[in-house]
Amino acid sequence: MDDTLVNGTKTTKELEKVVIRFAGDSGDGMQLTGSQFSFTSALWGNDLATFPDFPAEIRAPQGTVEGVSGFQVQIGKIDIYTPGDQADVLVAMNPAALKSNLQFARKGGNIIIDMDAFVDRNIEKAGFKTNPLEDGTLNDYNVVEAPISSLTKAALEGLQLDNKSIMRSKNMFALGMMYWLFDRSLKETEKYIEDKFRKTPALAEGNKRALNAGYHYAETIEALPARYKVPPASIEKGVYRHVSGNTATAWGLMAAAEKLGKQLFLGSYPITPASDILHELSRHKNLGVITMQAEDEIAAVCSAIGASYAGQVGVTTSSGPGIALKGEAIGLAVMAEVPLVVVDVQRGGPSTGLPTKTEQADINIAVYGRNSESPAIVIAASTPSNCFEFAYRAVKLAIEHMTPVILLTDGYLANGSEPWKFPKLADLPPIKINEPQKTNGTYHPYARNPETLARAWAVPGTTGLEHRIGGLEKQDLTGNVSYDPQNHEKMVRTRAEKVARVANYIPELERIGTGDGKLLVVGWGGTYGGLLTAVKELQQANKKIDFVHFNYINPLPKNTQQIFEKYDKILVCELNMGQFASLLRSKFPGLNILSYNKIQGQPFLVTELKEVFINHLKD
Amino acid sequence: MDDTLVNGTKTTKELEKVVIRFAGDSGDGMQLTGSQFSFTSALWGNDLATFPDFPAEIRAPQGTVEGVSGFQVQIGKIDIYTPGDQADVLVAMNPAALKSNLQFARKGGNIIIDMDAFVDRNIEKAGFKTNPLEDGTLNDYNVVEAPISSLTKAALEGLQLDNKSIMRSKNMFALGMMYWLFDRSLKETEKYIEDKFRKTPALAEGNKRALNAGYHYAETIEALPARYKVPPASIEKGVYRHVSGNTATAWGLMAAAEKLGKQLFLGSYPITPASDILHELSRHKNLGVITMQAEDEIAAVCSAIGASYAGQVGVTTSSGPGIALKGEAIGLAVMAEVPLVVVDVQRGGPSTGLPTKTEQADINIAVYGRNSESPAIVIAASTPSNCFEFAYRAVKLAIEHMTPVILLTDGYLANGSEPWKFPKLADLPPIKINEPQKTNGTYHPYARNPETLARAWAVPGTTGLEHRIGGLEKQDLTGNVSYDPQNHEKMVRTRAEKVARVANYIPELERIGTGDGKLLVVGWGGTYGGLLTAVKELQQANKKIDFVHFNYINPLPKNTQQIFEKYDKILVCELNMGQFASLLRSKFPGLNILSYNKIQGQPFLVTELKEVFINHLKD
Amino acid sequence: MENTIDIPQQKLTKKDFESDQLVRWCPGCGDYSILSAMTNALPQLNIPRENVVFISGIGCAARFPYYMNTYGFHTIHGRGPAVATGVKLANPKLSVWEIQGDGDAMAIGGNHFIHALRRNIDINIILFNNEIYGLTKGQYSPTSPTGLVTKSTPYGSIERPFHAAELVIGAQGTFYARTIDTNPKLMTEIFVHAAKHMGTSLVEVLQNCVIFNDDAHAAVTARENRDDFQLHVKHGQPLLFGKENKKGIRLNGLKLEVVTLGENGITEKDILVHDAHAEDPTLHLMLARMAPPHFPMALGVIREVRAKTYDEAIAEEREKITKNAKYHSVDDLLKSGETWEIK
Amino acid sequence: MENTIDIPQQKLTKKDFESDQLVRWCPGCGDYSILSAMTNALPQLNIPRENVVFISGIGCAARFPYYMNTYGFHTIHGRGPAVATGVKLANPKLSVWEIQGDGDAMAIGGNHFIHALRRNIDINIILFNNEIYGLTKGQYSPTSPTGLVTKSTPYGSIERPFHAAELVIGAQGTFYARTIDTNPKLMTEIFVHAAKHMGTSLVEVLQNCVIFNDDAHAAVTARENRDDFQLHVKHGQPLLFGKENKKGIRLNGLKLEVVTLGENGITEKDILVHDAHAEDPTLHLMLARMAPPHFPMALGVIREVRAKTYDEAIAEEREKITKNAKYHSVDDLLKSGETWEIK
Ligand SMILES: Cc1ncc(C[n+]2csc(CCOP(=O)(O)OP(=O)(O)O)c2C)c(N)n1
Ligand SMILES: Cc1ncc(C[n+]2csc(CCOP(=O)(O)OP(=O)(O)O)c2C)c(N)n1
Ligand code: SF4
Ligand code: SF4
Ligand SMILES: [Mg+2]
Ligand SMILES: [Mg+2]
Repeated sequence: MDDTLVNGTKTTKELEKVVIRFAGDSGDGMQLTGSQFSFTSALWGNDLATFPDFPAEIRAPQGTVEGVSGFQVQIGKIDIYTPGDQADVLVAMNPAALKSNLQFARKGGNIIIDMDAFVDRNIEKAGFKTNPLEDGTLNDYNVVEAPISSLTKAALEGLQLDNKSIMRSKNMFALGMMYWLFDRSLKETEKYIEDKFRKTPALAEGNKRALNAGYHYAETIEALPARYKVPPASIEKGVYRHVSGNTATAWGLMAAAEKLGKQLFLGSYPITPASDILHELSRHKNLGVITMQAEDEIAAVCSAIGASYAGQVGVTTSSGPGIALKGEAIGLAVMAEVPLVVVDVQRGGPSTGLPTKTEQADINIAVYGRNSESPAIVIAASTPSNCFEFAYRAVKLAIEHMTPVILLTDGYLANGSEPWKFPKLADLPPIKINEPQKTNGTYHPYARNPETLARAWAVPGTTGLEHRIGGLEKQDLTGNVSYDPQNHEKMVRTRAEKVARVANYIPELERIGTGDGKLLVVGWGGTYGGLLTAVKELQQANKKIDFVHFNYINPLPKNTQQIFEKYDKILVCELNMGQFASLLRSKFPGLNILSYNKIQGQPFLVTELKEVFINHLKD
Repeated sequence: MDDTLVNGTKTTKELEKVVIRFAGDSGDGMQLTGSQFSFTSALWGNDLATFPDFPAEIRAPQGTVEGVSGFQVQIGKIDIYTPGDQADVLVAMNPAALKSNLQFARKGGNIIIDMDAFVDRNIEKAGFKTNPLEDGTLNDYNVVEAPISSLTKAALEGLQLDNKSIMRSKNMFALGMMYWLFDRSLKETEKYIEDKFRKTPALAEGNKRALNAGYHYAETIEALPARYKVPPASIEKGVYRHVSGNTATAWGLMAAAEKLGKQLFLGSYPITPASDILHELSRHKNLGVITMQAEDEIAAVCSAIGASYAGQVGVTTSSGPGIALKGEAIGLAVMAEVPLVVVDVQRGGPSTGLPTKTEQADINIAVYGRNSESPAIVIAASTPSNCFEFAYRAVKLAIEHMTPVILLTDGYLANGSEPWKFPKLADLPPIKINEPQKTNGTYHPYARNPETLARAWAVPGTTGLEHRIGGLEKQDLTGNVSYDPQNHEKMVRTRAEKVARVANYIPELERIGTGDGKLLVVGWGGTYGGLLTAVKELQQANKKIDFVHFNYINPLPKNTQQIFEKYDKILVCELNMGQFASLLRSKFPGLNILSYNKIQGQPFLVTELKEVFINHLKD
Repeated sequence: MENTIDIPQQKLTKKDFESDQLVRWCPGCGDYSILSAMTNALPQLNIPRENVVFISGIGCAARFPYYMNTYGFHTIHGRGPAVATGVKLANPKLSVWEIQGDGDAMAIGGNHFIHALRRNIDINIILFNNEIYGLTKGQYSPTSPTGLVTKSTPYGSIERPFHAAELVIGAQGTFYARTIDTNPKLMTEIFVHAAKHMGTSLVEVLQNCVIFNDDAHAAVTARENRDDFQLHVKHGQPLLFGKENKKGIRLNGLKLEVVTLGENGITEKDILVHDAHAEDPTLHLMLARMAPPHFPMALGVIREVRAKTYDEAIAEEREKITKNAKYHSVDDLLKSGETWEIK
Repeated sequence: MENTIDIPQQKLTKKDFESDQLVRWCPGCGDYSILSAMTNALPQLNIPRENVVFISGIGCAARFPYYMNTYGFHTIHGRGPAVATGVKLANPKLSVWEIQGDGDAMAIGGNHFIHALRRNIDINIILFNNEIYGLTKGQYSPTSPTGLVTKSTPYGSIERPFHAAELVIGAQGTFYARTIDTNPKLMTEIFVHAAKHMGTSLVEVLQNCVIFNDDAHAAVTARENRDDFQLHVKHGQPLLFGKENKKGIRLNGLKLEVVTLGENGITEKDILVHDAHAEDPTLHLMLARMAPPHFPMALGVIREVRAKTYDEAIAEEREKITKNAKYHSVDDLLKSGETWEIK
């Protein structure tokens, strides 16, 4: 909203989109504040996307930079694909929040601070040498110094609440201010407060009072430059809910199992940022879900293989270091040709790396990270909500093609959330099981579907299909152990071909753009929102730039070469050192495949991308 | 020797090279027979290369195909790079040995069998429907039916040996026959026998008698077509010994440690075909070697990392499935920047695959098999004896560049052996340790050598350099934990650059050929001998064909592009589905990089390669 | 309990459980008799063939599933217990057997081994303890005695071995039995017993590897040691052994001692009575620790305690949750919580 | 024994062992007092700082090395014992400390944990047992009690926990001590004791995670439970506890029981005397298994047995082999055996 939110007289201004960021101590309830603001905006009809920014430490000392928790949301009357580059409005509940979040505030934007928190001790704890409110640090911003703590205290007087509870309501005061600023109703949040504190009416009352006090305070004071209006977006009709990538992944897996009439078996070992999938699935054991928190990642994947072998939907979830441990077992599933879904919620690496930050650097391990010739299907979700679709598809591909599927998501998708027009189970594509058949009375466990080359799923408990499989090379058809050289070559090639043929069962690439541009921007996975926004904005500015985004990494969509060969420059943008670009180069020699990479544990900024693209369009 | 060993009158024929294969039951002592023949030939001055062909089962029932053990040797008056495609002379001690080894015999060649073993029961056990000596199976060969068992028995009469011991001497009878056939002295083997059976003179006598009996029998009978002479080769002067790839690897590691004045620490978990490195090193604990048979591959690599961290030479050895388990820990060494050598003796896969067979399919896992951006140096030995050199170099690179080095060998190199003019320690290149230095009194564990970018090796026990490292992203210089986005990008790029700069410290590619050919054959690792032989034979036939062989996989030699760009066709030959070709394509887009692959658990045959090359030269 | 086992249509025989694959262990290997005991035991269990699954890791022992005419999965080294756990949870009706060598179970697979025991999932683990790595041609294992010369310990092993029983019970195992490959009858009996135990049954078979560690168990198994060095324990029975059961085990403070009936006034009343069902494992550990030359080795079911199995707990939990659940399909779940409609 | 420890030039103090890094555990976390006990203990050991190494895996506990002004290596989850083993073997002069959380040690790291104990390598493992995964924000661990509600067990854990002591002793551990984060003096004492033990010392610290599993150990550690539910064991001392040491532990057959001095004619003579040095672990296991509400929990050194350490055995082996060796350099080795000269 560079051109819209300006300092000036107290009027109402209309905005296309706006980015708001809430920041405070871990205990300040910033995640809740952000979610409420988002939910209210969604009900109002905005499109939006959100992203939480958790501290790396569990609970760092209060008032320190390490303990700051943030939540960013972008709302718009236009389609919103990212939580936004920089905040137009930053709410900072204490000096530490200001210190660590100023980098995310747009110059010229608004910063609302809790003045009461800017006492010397806190300022020092946050690592400021001098008071930032006085030393010119904030010269480039419109700063609103609100005595949030003291006004909250005043508003809650007489409620018999202890000081801790009173201070915990500060966030509602700040939220109330934002509601006034963006002309939102308090109704939904009041309802939420009533629900949440049903058992402690004093707290319910206190929170509501704080909310209203904030609203009225904002209405009264002079400091707020203008009131903003972000009108409803034109959004497809339907019923919506918010969903984060991890929740969507969990639900997509459950949907696939239910569609199949099978149980979902999750074998997992906790790891950031994947653990929430385990947590979510653990809550739904009434829906045919079994979750086993295994002793380690190897047991996790092996138990999932066992469950698949025995006829249920076997899934394992992890992140980089855990994925590295699963390679040997995934290879077993490749050889034994049993379905298996491996979800890799990518995070910053290498090694333990930046566990709470996002990155896209696990293409290599997903595609190549097993001993010998061990092909796996690799797919990637690209928005928090389509994690549902790709989790569902991962199960579908694993079962229809009888082989492991690795689904890549990332910390950004996992924790980010957006409104989602959720589907009905009945509308999801069917999943077809390869049913075993006997030929002349004998069962051949390695007989194949002639089209997909998938073998059948003959599960223990089925009369008459008893057979033995394993990790040693298998004889064609019978599945017996075979050391025959020719058979080995045939089987290696068959397993490769089986995965290659998956290309016949996945959608082709969709090009966004006219096709006559000289620059093709290529992305994959979680960077979709940022790339799309940047490309669209340039397209609107009449730049010749096109865009394709990959959700299918191995095999690639069939029309890849055909689309690529039209362009002088193919610019692959990734949050890594160029892994997908390298893979594309190895598959399409002779094309001019360039890379734009960022390895900072952070998503791309739209502004950053636009600059890069404009430079590429120049020469 | 297609043109040389012919049936005919009993004269002496001179041969350039000849391939002999010994095959018998596991208990028949074929490995010993082969080694003795090889040793004697080496002393005589031949160049040679050998390869054992062990059964997959530990001890399959006697007389079955599964229990057959083989040993192949090629000897020549010219340079010999492989054990040969097909045997000119096959010695088959029983029907099972014939059954499983006939495929390795050249049509028109000689087959010497122990007639006594061809009784119905054995013929049936071997899986023959009818007697192969009678049913025409051997029509294309010159078959020598020798009553080896009974003649051995006769020769040993009166020696008070039990039947088992007598039958165990059969192999010496066969060896005696071969010594006559190739005009070799019995002296060395007699000496060997005396040494071996020093404590059981009757056995010594028995074995010598059998040896001589075989020699004289061959001299007498008519069946042997001719006597062959393979004159000494012109071999570089010096002292030689035989060495297998696994032994050479073990010794190379030891040599490096001794050169450094450090201990060699091996953390390993047994796995075929890598275990022999562990076995060999376990024997030399007097030379500063510590071997720890760990509880699993993860403990193996982690203990090696611990040893490296603490200032010794930390090494771990394994094969595919074990390498898959080590990825996470190798990533730790990448991040912590400690030296580490990982030896991967490649075998047939995927999964457990073909554990006793060779393959070259671990480039992918070596280069790409870790989560996130986790670069490692990858090198590959190319002959049994140069496993010594590359093991030594692996240690040198790991320590000089402070990062993990993965050394790829394979089952073929590991078990194959050849004469080796072994070096003196004094002549090996020095290994330079990065010594830690303090700057103004403080020690910066992540300060770097400006040329290599390697950090220093500050080992526990050193006063004043106490510091903490770990798998979380490190702050530049200090090595403290850092979540800073810019620092992360810098460190990821620095680790990549450090490995890339290794290219400045490795030899350039050597082209074999004139450079004006239109076809460049490219190989890497253990296929060197076969590729070189095939290319040389075609070059001698005036074909325009050149050859480069890679021992350095990551980074690639600096002159790769320069050599490659001269050719219309670059044909990468590998025992996998094209992993190195794919890597080269990703690095050198725009070149015409083709693949020739074989995935049969077997090395290339020279004849096979020549045919492929000729076809490529045609179009 | 949904863990009820179907009864086969017709009585199965030993033959029914033998697969068509050539058995490829070394001639004389102890594995043969274990295989035979298993094909003897299974028909006694009255479980249809299709409901029997053999899972294994890698090793000589781990080839076992190929030789059984049931479902079988030869997985990867050491991970059998984890795969078996997935199989059992996916289909609790199955009778799941997990075959491990000592290396497979206690070297690379140690973690899965102890965790299966801790969770008490209802599978049967048969541990072929030959105190050596067979398949990889003779390296020492975590159960090899100190001093053993092997390929990787040319000067003798310097490590202290695990004792399976102590590790099993230390990991909260509910069933531990010990048997020997030279006693087919005892093996068969114990396999049947193990199958009937609800929870993780751990059967240690002292198995002879003729090639790489011949006679490792001879102090117990050799014909001449049978009487004096084997004590066949039975729940509720006095701990007697020796020729004509003349010797017995007596408790002395916190120690066991070997006594002879009739000597020094000792009668059967002085002899300790085996209580396999005691929750407290003190006695079980004491018995399991007995070994030649000063004690006989205890064979038979040493510990057998009923505790809720992991699969039972999962079933119970599901039942309880389902009863109270507010939604019964993914469709319902998606609609639950905060939703809004754009019209 | 080359395992002699250098003595530092000057007496070191607590401060000398504190690094300059900001300690980042949650306010109130039990880890702080463990850290403080460690910086108290180390100066008492008279080891130069540069010879002290802290190794850890991943977890809240595993951040420990950053806070020690010694050498430190924060490795990967569960693998600390393996890395520490490599460190100790590479340089036996080092005093190696390995810090693990319960998940790190007994979930993912279970195998390395039991094998370090089995080998008896001379390192000191400090196990921070908070019965929860702290760093990953609150999932149950293998030591969490059945029923615990956590992020991954919203309906309560259905698993049976490991008991560290039983696993340690089942894995042939030679040293097991238990202490609590609320008793700095006892911790310091035990750390010093552990350091002096030759072999793998395992110290279990009952540690409180204020955020995800607050008061998990309150039945033992709470001020009001101190007297009745803590029994401080000491080798050679009677097992007395309670206010004024009026209560004690008596042996009854194979069971322990709590008795009160002076009641029913009970005197100190009836009370069991602790023998930490007994090879046979029966008593140690019985003591370690005691827990509220029926028993006090045993704190202190429960087992301490001298057995050859892995590092000692390696040194001895090397010495023996070197004495008999025919060659003393790689050059000699290459020349040994069958060689020939081409002239
Ligand atoms: C990951 C991995 N590491 C190592 C091996 C090699 N390996 C196969 S079986 C085995 C040990 C066999 O010993 P044990 O489990 O005791 O079984 P046994 O052969 O004695 O029956 C080893 C080390 C492997 N197959 N996979
Ligand atoms: C391979 C791998 N898997 C999982 C994780 C995630 N992880 C980090 S610490 C931890 C468990 C922490 O629990 P504990 O060891 O008890 O230590 P605490 O935090 O309680 O001190 C987990 C699951 C990881 N870092 N690496
Ligand atoms: S090597 Fe040993 S355990 Fe393996 S099959 Fe042979 S005798 Fe049996
Ligand atoms: S989460 Fe628990 S264990 Fe971790 S630092 Fe916080 S209080 Fe301590
Ligand atoms: Mg074994
Ligand atoms: Mg914990």
